[in-house]
Amino acid sequence: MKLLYFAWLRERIGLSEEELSLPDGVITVQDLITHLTARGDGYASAFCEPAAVKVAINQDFAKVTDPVTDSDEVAFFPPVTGG
Amino acid sequence: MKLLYFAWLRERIGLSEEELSLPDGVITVQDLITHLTARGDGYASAFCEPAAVKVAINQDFAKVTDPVTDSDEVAFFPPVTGG
Amino acid sequence: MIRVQREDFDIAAEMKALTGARTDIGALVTFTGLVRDDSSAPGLKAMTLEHYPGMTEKKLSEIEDEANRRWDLTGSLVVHRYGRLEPGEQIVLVITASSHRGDAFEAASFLMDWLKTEAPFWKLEKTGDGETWVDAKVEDEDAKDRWQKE
Amino acid sequence: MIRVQREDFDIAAEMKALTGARTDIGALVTFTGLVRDDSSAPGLKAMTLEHYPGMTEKKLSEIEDEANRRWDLTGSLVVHRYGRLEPGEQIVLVITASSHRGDAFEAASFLMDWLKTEAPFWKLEKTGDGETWVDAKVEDEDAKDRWQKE
Repeated sequence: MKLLYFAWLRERIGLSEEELSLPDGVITVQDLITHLTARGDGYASAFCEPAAVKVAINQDFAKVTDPVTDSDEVAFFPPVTGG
Repeated sequence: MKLLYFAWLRERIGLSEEELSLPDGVITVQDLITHLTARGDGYASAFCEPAAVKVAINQDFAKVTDPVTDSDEVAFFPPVTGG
Repeated sequence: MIRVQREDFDIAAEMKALTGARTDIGALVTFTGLVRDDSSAPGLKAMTLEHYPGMTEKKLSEIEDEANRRWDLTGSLVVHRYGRLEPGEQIVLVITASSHRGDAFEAASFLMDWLKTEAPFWKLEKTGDGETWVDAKVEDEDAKDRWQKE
Repeated sequence: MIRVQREDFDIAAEMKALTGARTDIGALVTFTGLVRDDSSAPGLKAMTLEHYPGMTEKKLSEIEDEANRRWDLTGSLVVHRYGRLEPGEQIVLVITASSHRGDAFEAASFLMDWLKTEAPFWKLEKTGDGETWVDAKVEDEDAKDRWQKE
């Protein structure tokens, strides 16, 4: 799967995107967040406040309970502030 | 007083403006309309449909029951259609 | 600021004049009214806008003052043309500037609704069939009334 | 039509492109969002807009389609910039064209409200004190919600 990070999530993780093979036991977005959080301080800091993190799967807004697959593009970012 | 006519009232009366000395017995706009209507067919045709005629006294919208004086500028016109 | 003129207007130049070098404006809304060749007047050749010089400027100023009382604007402009206009030509321009978009949108909409029912302009349409004075629309009175209820 | 670009936009040229030689447009509304040096960020030096290429275009197109479903428009345009912008610079442009002013005003207002909460852009403000990511506003969610109730 392709992972994308924007704004301060990108800054805290130190990456704008990365490839990841769907880890064992990861079914939902929440599982993915738990997996990423365990990878290091940058990830932990990015995901420490769940309400402040939005997710999109294949460029559509999604919920943390939505399932993810190995072919998905999953993006994490703060609430949008354009316009 | 100064009388002004706009749009189809102007066309029916055949004048865009005229001076008039306040006639005896004319107190209100309605009195003035009655006086003008008696002056000829053009005026009668202009004022034949009271609901279609708006009036302004000294460039402010007025009612037919409002009083008029000899120093007033009184304008008659149809409902506005600008913008 | 309000202006009543025969000449066309340049929206970009008017926007620039209103904003200048200011950096406290977050939202600019413009409304432009155009001469429309609609189905109720097929083959519209031209439209002539008559107005009441003096009262027009007075009413437009009052309407603009009211908009500035009701909303927090950093600037506003109303330009209305008169005389002969052809289909596609610009008739009226309203610009509102504000820190916030809500104020700019509402004030512009209010200015147009009030102008439609309060500013002494009359439209004479010329088609292949002759000339007709445009009738006032009940919807325009209704559109104005919604600002009274608030 | 929607566009996401780094370059500035020319409102007059965009309006002209949208109307062309048409004579069935009675109302044109534009909204321009500008970089504002407001009191909550004194001494704003610049703002950097980050976005999610691909999803941005997708969401803007969906929002524009929705506006065209809800209102009777003869044309619409959304242009959103990204990259580094200074106070007073243009960020976003919405244009709506319609036979009637009500549709043009409502559609433009709707487009802005939805864009504010749905389009994946993030603002980084640079002041004398350093850089800060702008927080999303509750008012923007509320502004979007009012279109759901109808």
